[in-house]
Amino acid sequence: MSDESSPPQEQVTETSTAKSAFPFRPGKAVVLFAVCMGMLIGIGFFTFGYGKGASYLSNNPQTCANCHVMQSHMDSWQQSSHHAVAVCNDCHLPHYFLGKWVTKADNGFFHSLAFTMGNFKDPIQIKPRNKRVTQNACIHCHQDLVHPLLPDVRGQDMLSCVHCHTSVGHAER
Amino acid sequence: NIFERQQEARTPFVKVVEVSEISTDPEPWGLNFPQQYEDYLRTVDDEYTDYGGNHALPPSKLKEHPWLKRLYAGYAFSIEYREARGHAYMLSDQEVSPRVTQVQQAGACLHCHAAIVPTYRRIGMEEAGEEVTEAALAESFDHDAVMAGFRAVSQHNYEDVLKELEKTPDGVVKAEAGDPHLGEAHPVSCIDCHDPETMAIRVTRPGFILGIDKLAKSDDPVPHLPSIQKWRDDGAQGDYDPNVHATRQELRSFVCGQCHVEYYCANKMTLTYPWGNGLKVEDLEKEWDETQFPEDADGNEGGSFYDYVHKETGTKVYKAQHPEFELWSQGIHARAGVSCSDCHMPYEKVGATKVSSHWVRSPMTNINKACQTCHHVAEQELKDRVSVIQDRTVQLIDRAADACVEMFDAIVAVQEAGATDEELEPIRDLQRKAMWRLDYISSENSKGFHARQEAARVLAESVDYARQAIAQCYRLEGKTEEEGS
Amino acid sequence: NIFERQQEARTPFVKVVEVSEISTDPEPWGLNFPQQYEDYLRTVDDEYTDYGGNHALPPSKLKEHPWLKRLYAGYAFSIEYREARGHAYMLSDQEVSPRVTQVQQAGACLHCHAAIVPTYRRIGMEEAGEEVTEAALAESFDHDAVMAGFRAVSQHNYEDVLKELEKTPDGVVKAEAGDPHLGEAHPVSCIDCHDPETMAIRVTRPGFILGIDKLAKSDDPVPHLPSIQKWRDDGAQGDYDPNVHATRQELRSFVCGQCHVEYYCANKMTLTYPWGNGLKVEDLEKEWDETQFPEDADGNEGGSFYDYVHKETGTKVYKAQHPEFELWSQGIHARAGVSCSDCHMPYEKVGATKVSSHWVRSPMTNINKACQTCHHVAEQELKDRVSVIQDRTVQLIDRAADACVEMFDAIVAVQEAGATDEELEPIRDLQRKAMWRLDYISSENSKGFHARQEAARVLAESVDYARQAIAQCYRLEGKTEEEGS
Ligand code: HEC
Ligand code: HEC
Ligand code: HEC
Ligand code: HEC
Ligand code: HEC
Ligand code: HEC
Ligand code: HEC
Ligand code: HEC
Ligand code: HEC
Ligand code: HEC
Ligand code: HEC
Ligand code: HEC
Ligand code: HEC
Ligand code: HEC
Ligand SMILES: [Ca+2]
Ligand SMILES: [Ca+2]
Repeated sequence: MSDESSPPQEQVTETSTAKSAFPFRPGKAVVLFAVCMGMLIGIGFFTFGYGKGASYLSNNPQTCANCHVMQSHMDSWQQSSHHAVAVCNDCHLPHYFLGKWVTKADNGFFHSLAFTMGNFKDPIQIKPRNKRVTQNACIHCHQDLVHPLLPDVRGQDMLSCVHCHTSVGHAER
Repeated sequence: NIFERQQEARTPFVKVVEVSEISTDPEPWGLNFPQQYEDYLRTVDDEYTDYGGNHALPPSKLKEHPWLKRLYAGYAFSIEYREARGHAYMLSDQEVSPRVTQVQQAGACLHCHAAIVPTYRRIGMEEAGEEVTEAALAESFDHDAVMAGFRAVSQHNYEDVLKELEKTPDGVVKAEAGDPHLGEAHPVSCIDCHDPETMAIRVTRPGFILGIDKLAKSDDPVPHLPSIQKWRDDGAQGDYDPNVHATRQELRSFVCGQCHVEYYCANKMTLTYPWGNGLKVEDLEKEWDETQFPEDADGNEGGSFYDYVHKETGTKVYKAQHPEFELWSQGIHARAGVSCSDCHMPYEKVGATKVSSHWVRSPMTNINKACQTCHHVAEQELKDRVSVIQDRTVQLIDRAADACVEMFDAIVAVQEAGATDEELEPIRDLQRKAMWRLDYISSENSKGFHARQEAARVLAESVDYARQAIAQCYRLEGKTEEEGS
Repeated sequence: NIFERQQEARTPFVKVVEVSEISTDPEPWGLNFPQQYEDYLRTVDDEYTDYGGNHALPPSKLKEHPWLKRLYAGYAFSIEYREARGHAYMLSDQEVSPRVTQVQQAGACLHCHAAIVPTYRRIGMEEAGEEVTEAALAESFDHDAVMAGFRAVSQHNYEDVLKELEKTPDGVVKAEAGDPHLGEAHPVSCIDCHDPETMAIRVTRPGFILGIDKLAKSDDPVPHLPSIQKWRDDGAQGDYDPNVHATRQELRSFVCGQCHVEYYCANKMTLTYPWGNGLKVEDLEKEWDETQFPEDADGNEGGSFYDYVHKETGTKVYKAQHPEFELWSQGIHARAGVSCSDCHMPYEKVGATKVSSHWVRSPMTNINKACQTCHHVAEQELKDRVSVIQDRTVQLIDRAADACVEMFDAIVAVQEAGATDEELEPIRDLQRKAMWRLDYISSENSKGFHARQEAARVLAESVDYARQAIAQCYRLEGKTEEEGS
C-alpha cells in the first residue's frame, strides 16, 4: 500500500474552509458555476452537495462504496489481484499533488451530481481523462518493469496497460 | 499529452556499440539488446503445431493436400510449396526452393526475405548520381533513395539482386580492397523494424508504404486503424506515412504487414500490394481485375493482369499469398485493437524488466503469455477454442477444394468436347473467382483463426462459384452433345 | 466468478400474496415482485432493430424475403410467417395466425405459447384416475402427471387443447358453479420459469426435459454445459434432470431452451426435440433421418420422418424452426459461459437492488446493460460489431437462397423433361440437405450473432448442396435430351 500517496488528514480541514468560502445555493446558475469552478477549486462543493462526499478524502475503499453504484467495483476490486497492494485512490488519483486534488474535486463533484441526477450509464463507463489517471498509476508503481514500454521518443504514444491486463484492478472486467 | 511526463522516465538505453542504417547484421544490435537477440536467434527452433510451427524440414503442403498441385498446375507453386518456418530461415529457404532454382524469379522476392533496405538505398543513390560511401549510406533512411532503388531492382532477376545485397555493407563485414563482397545477405533483421537511433518501431518496406497509402486514400472503412481515419478526417493531406501518422499499437501490426500480405511479385510490373479498394478479399480481387500490365520495352500493350495460366484448363488466374494482414483486418481481434505483436511477440518478464519476445512464432506454443494475459481461461480450453475454429475452417477448405477439383474435370471435359472460347468465358470467370477465394484462405496461415467468420464466408463463395462453373459446364455439355447428336 | 457475487447480493423476499403451482396468471406474482412484473408487461412494447425487435404488427418475413414462399411451398409457413415479437403476444399471435386458422394444427403448439403446465398436470392426474381439485393441482409440480398429460394432448387438435387451458384454474379467475371456464389462457408466465415456493429458476417444459436427457445420454461433447459432463463422469445414473443437476448459470439458458429450439410438432408423433445425437445442425438432421413415424391407429407403418412435401418439386423435406439454443451452443459466448439471460435479461439496478430485466427483448435495444458489463467499448462500436456479423450472415443467406431457388427451377425442369424417381433420388437428398441448412440459419433469429462462424459454415454447406443438385439436374437434362434425341 502506498502510504506516501494517502491524503494527509489536515486536508479535510482545508475542505471545510473551502466550503464556507463558496456557499452552495441550489439552482441552475450555481450548478453551471460549480461545473466550472469544480475543476479548479471545487473541493468544497461535493462535501456540501452530497453528504458522504468526505469519503473522497479517505483512503478507505469502503467509503467509495458508500454509493451503492460503486458496490460492484468494490466487489470486483476485492477479487482482483491488487486488493492487497492498492486501494481505489492508488489507481484513481494522480500520484502528484496538484493532479490529485484536481481529480478529487472533479470526480467528487461529478459523482455527486451524477448520483443525484441518476443520469449516468449503468454499468458505468470510465472517461478518457480518468483512464489516463489509471494508466499513470500503473506506471507509477511498475516503472522499472515496464521501462521498455514507455515512449521511445518524445511525443510517441504508448499502449494502455489494461489493453492486456484487463482485470488487474477489477476481476472479470 | 499526459504521457510526456513518463517519457522523461525512460532512461536512454546504453549503447555498447553503435548501430546505424546499414547495420543489417543483427549481431552488433545483439550486444546492445542481448535478450531480444537471443530470442531472435531462437526463430530457428520452433516446434510444430497442428496447423503451423516449424520442422527440421518443413512439411510439404503439396504432399499433405494433393489438390494443391492441381490448383497451382502451371505455376511455380506446383513444384514446391512448404509450411512456413521461423524468420531465421527466410532467406535460405527461398534460395534453395525449387520455385527459385527451377524457375526464373524476380528480385522483388527479396523484398520480404532479406534485410534489403540499405541495398535499395544504395542503388537509389547511385541512380541519382550520388557518391555512395559507407558513411553516406549509414547516415539516414533516405526515403526517396530507398523508393528509387526498390523500383529499379524489383523486376531484375533474383540472382542479380541477391548479388547486389552482398555489395552493400552490413556493418560487420570488413571490406577488402578489390573484393566486391562488402557484406552478407541477412534475413529480416532488427533494422527492418527499428530505428537504429531511437529503437522506435517503424516500417521500412516500400511495398507496404505504397500499399498503406493507397488504402488510406481509398474509402474502405478501417475501424481497426484509427490513425488512417484520423488522417482522412484531417483532410487527407499529402501521403499517409505510417512512420509519421500511425499509433504505436498500429505499428505493432504494420511491421508484420510489411510482408505477411497478398502481393504481385514477378517481372511484369513492380511488386504491388493490391489495397487500393480496401482490404477485403473482393477489394483485392477488384484491384487485380482492374490492373493492366504496363507496356513492355517494345511498346506492346501489357494486357490484363493475371498471375498464371492454369495448366489443366488454360484459364488465366490469380495467385493469393499469405494474406495474414488482410484477414486479421477483418477479425474481432483487430477490431479490438489487438496487434500481431500482442500474440506473436508477447511480453515476457526477464529479470526486472519486460521485453517483447523476439522469438516470433505460433502463439499456440506460447499460450500462457500470448493469450492468457487477456483470456483468463485454462490453457487447454484456449487450445480447444482454437481447434474448433481451425477445424471448421479446414472442413470448409476441403469442401471448397473438392468443388474446385470437380470444376477442373468438368471444364477439361467440355473443352475436349469442343466448347468455344466464347462459351467458356463466363465459366472461366467463375473459375478464377473460385480459385482465388480458396487459395486466399488456404494460403493464409492461421487456418481461419485471424477472422473466423470471414474465412468461412470466403470459402462459401468459393464453393458457390466452383459449383456454378460445374453446372454451366454440364449445361454446355448437354448442349454440345445435343448439337453433336 | 461474477455470477456468484451477484448471487450473494440477493436478499430473501417478502411474499405479499401466496402463489402456487396453478398460478399461471402473473398478476399475483406481480404483487410480490412489482419490478419484474412491470418489466414483464413491457414485452408488449419493444422497438424494432435492424434484424429483430417488435412492431405493432410484426413485419412479414415472406414479404421481405420472397424466396421464403418458394422454400415453404406446400407448408403452412408459406401462408404466413412473421418476425417474432414480445412474449406478451405469443398466445394471441398464434391464435390469429393463418397458419393456425387456415390449417389444422396440433395441441403441441401450445407447449411453447402458453402457460400450459398445470393443464398437462390436470390431464395427467385425470388419466391416472386421481381426483383433481384446485388444491390438489396446486400442491406440487408432479413430474409424472405433467409428462402423462403432455403425451396425452400433444397430438390432439389445437382448438381442443386451447379449450383445455380454460378448464384449468389459473389462480385468479373464481370458478362459478356450472361454468367450465375455470381460468384464462396465459402466455409464458412466471410459473414457467420459477418455483412458486422459492422463486428458484427451473424448467417445466416436457419437450425440453426429454430432449436434454437425450442429449446427456449422447456422446456429443458439450463443453458449454459442464453439469452434463459431470453427470456423465459420475456414471450417467438414471436420467439427467436439469432441475436437479444443472448449475444456476446453465438454467439461465435452459429456461429459454425450453422454447427457442428446433422441434417437430404436428399430429404424427409427440412434440420432439431432436437432440439424441448432439446439438449441431448435422446431429439434428441425423436424428430426423433416423426417425420413423410411429404406426398409426390402424397399425399401418408410419414411414420415414418428414415435415412436408415441397410442393414445387415433390420432395419430402424438413422444416427448421428457431434453433437459437442449438446455435448459441456452437458459439463463443456459450463456450465462455455466457447465458441467454445475461444478454436478454441483463441485471439492472433498481434502487439499491439488482434485478433481472424481465423485459425480454433484443439486446441491441439495451446495449449498455446487455453488453457493456462485459465489453468495455463504446455503444456504437458494439452496434457496429454486431452489424458486421449480421451483414455477413445475411449476405450468405441471400447467396444460399439464390442457389435454392435455382435448384427448384432445375428440378422442376428435369421432372418436366421426364426424369425418373430413381434418377431424382440423389438430387432430392441434396435438396433436403440444402433446404434444411438454409432454413436453419434463416429461421434462427440472431442472424448469425449467436455463433458467427458456425452460421457461415452451415450456409456454405447449403450452397454446396444446392449447386450440386443443380449440376446433377443439368447433367440429367443432358442425358435425357440425349436419349430423347
Ligand atoms: C490496481 C488498480 C485499481 C484499483 C485498486 C481500483 N481500480 Fe477502479 N479501475 C481501474 C482500472 C484500470 C479501470 C479501467 C480503466 C480503463 O478502462 O481504461 C478502473 C475502472 C473503474 C471504474 C469505472 C468503471 C469501468 O468499468 O470502466 C470505477 C467506477 C472504478 N474503477 C471504481 C473503483 C473503486 C470504487 C475502487 C476501490 C474499491 C477501485 N476502482 C479500485 C483500476 C483500479
Ligand atoms: C456520491 C456517490 C459516489 C461516491 C461516494 C463515489 N462514487 Fe464513483 N461514481 C459515482 C457515479 C454516480 C459515477 C458515474 C458517473 C458518470 O458516469 O458520469 C461514478 C463513476 C466513477 C468512476 C468512473 C468515472 C469517470 O467518469 O470516468 C470512477 C473511476 C469512480 N467512480 C471511482 C470512485 C472512487 C475511487 C471513489 C471513492 C474515493 C468513488 N468513486 C466514490 C458515484 C460515487
Ligand atoms: C500502489 C501501487 C500499484 C499500482 C497503482 C498498480 N500496481 Fe500492479 N502491482 C503492485 C504490486 C505491489 C504488485 C505485486 C507485484 C510483485 O509481487 O512484485 C503488482 C502486481 C502486478 C501484476 C502481476 C500480478 C497480476 O495481477 O497479474 C500486474 C500484471 C500488474 N501489477 C499490473 C498493473 C496495472 C496494469 C496497473 C494499473 C491499472 C497496476 N498494476 C497498478 C503495485 C501496484
Ligand atoms: C500487449 C500486451 C501488454 C501490455 C500493453 C502490457 N502488458 Fe504487462 N504483461 C504482458 C504479459 C504477456 C505479461 C506476462 C509476462 C510473463 O509472464 O513473463 C505481463 C506482465 C506484467 C507484469 C507482471 C510481471 C510479473 O511479475 O510476473 C506487470 C507488473 C505488468 N505486466 C505491468 C504492465 C504495465 C504497468 C503496463 C502498462 C505500462 C503493461 N503491463 C502493459 C502483456 C502486456
Ligand atoms: C489474437 C491473437 C493473434 C493475432 C492478433 C494475430 N495472430 Fe497470427 N496466429 C494466431 C494463432 C492462434 C495462429 C495459429 C497458430 C497455429 O495454428 O499454430 C496464428 C497463425 C499465424 C501464422 C502462421 C504461423 C505458423 O506457425 O505457421 C502467421 C504467419 C501469423 N499468424 C501472422 C500474423 C500476422 C502478420 C498478424 C497481424 C496482421 C497476426 N498473425 C495476428 C494468433 C494471432
Ligand atoms: C510481400 C512479401 C513477400 C514477397 C514479395 C515474397 N514472399 Fe516468400 N514469403 C513471405 C511470407 C510472409 C512467407 C511466410 C508465410 C507462408 O509461408 O505462407 C513466405 C514464405 C516463402 C517460402 C517458404 C514457404 C513456401 O512457400 O514454400 C518460400 C520458399 C518463399 N516465400 C519464396 C518466395 C519467392 C520465390 C518469392 C518471389 C516470387 C517470394 N517468396 C516473395 C513473404 C513474401
Ligand atoms: C521482412 C519480411 C517479414 C517481416 C517484416 C515479418 N515476417 Fe514473418 N515471415 C516472413 C517469412 C519470409 C517467413 C517464412 C520463413 C520460412 O519459412 O523460411 C515468415 C514466417 C513467420 C511465421 C512462421 C514461424 C514459424 O515458426 O512457423 C510467423 C508466426 C511470422 N512470420 C509472424 C510474423 C510477425 C508476427 C511479424 C511482425 C512482428 C512478422 N512475421 C514480420 C517474413 C516476414
Ligand atoms: C519483425 C519485426 C522486428 C524485428 C525483426 C525486430 N524487432 Fe525488436 N521489436 C519489434 C516490436 C513489434 C517491438 C515492440 C515495440 C513496441 O511495443 O513499441 C519490439 C521491441 C524491441 C525493443 C524494446 C523492448 C521490448 O522488448 O519491447 C528492443 C530493445 C528490440 N525490439 C530490439 C530488437 C533487436 C536487437 C532486434 C534484432 C535482433 C530486433 N528488435 C528485431 C519488432 C521487431
Ligand atoms: C491483447 C488482448 C488479447 C490477446 C493477447 C488475445 N486476445 Fe483473444 N480476444 C480479445 C478480445 C478483446 C476479443 C473480442 C471479444 C471481447 O471484446 O471480449 C477476443 C476474442 C477471442 C475469441 C473469440 C472471437 C473469435 O472470433 O473467435 C477467441 C476464440 C480468442 N480471442 C482466442 C484468443 C487466443 C487463442 C489468443 C492467443 C493466441 C488470444 N485470443 C489473444 C483479446 C485478446
Ligand atoms: C452474448 C449475448 C447473447 C446471448 C448469450 C444470447 N443472445 Fe440472443 N441475441 C443476441 C443479439 C445481439 C441478437 C440480435 C438482436 C437484433 O438483431 O436485434 C440476438 C437475437 C435473439 C433473438 C431474436 C430477437 C428478436 O428481436 O427478434 C432471440 C429469440 C434470441 N436471441 C434468443 C436467445 C436465446 C434463446 C439464447 C440462449 C440459448 C440467446 N439468445 C443467447 C445476443 C445474445
Ligand atoms: C418448441 C417450442 C415451440 C413450439 C412447439 C411452437 N412454437 Fe411457435 N414459436 C416459438 C418461438 C420460440 C417463437 C419465436 C421465434 C420465432 O418467431 O422464430 C415462435 C413464434 C411463433 C409465431 C410468431 C412468428 C411467426 O412464426 O409468424 C407463430 C405464429 C407461431 N409461433 C405459431 C406456432 C404454431 C402454429 C405452432 C405449432 C405448429 C407452434 N408455434 C409451435 C416456439 C414454439
Ligand atoms: C414458453 C415458451 C418460451 C420461453 C420459455 C421463452 N420464450 Fe422467448 N419467445 C417465445 C415465443 C412464442 C416468442 C414469439 C412471440 C410472438 O412473436 O408473438 C418469443 C419471443 C422472444 C423474443 C423476441 C422478442 C422481441 O421483442 O422481438 C426474444 C428476444 C425471446 N423470446 C427471448 C427469450 C429468452 C432470452 C428466454 C429465456 C429467458 C425466452 N425467450 C423464453 C417463447 C418462449
Ligand atoms: C422466460 C423465463 C422467465 C419468466 C417467464 C419469468 N422469469 Fe423471473 N427470472 C428469470 C431468470 C432467468 C431469472 C434470473 C435467475 C437467476 O439468475 O437465478 C429470474 C429472476 C427472477 C427473480 C429474482 C430477482 C431477479 O430479478 O434476478 C424474481 C423475483 C423473478 N424473476 C420474478 C418473476 C416474476 C414475478 C415473473 C412473472 C411476472 C417472472 N419472474 C417471469 C426467468 C423468468
Ligand atoms: C457475461 C459476459 C458477456 C456478455 C453479457 C456479452 N459478452 Fe460478448 N463476449 C464475452 C466473452 C467472454 C467473449 C469471448 C472472448 C473472450 O474470451 O474474451 C465474447 C465475445 C464477443 C464477440 C467476439 C466473438 C464473436 O464471435 O463475435 C463479440 C462481437 C461480442 N462478444 C459482442 C457482444 C454483444 C454485442 C453483447 C451484448 C448483446 C455481448 N457480447 C454480451 C462475454 C460477454
Ligand atoms: Ca498474389
Ligand atoms: Ca422442425
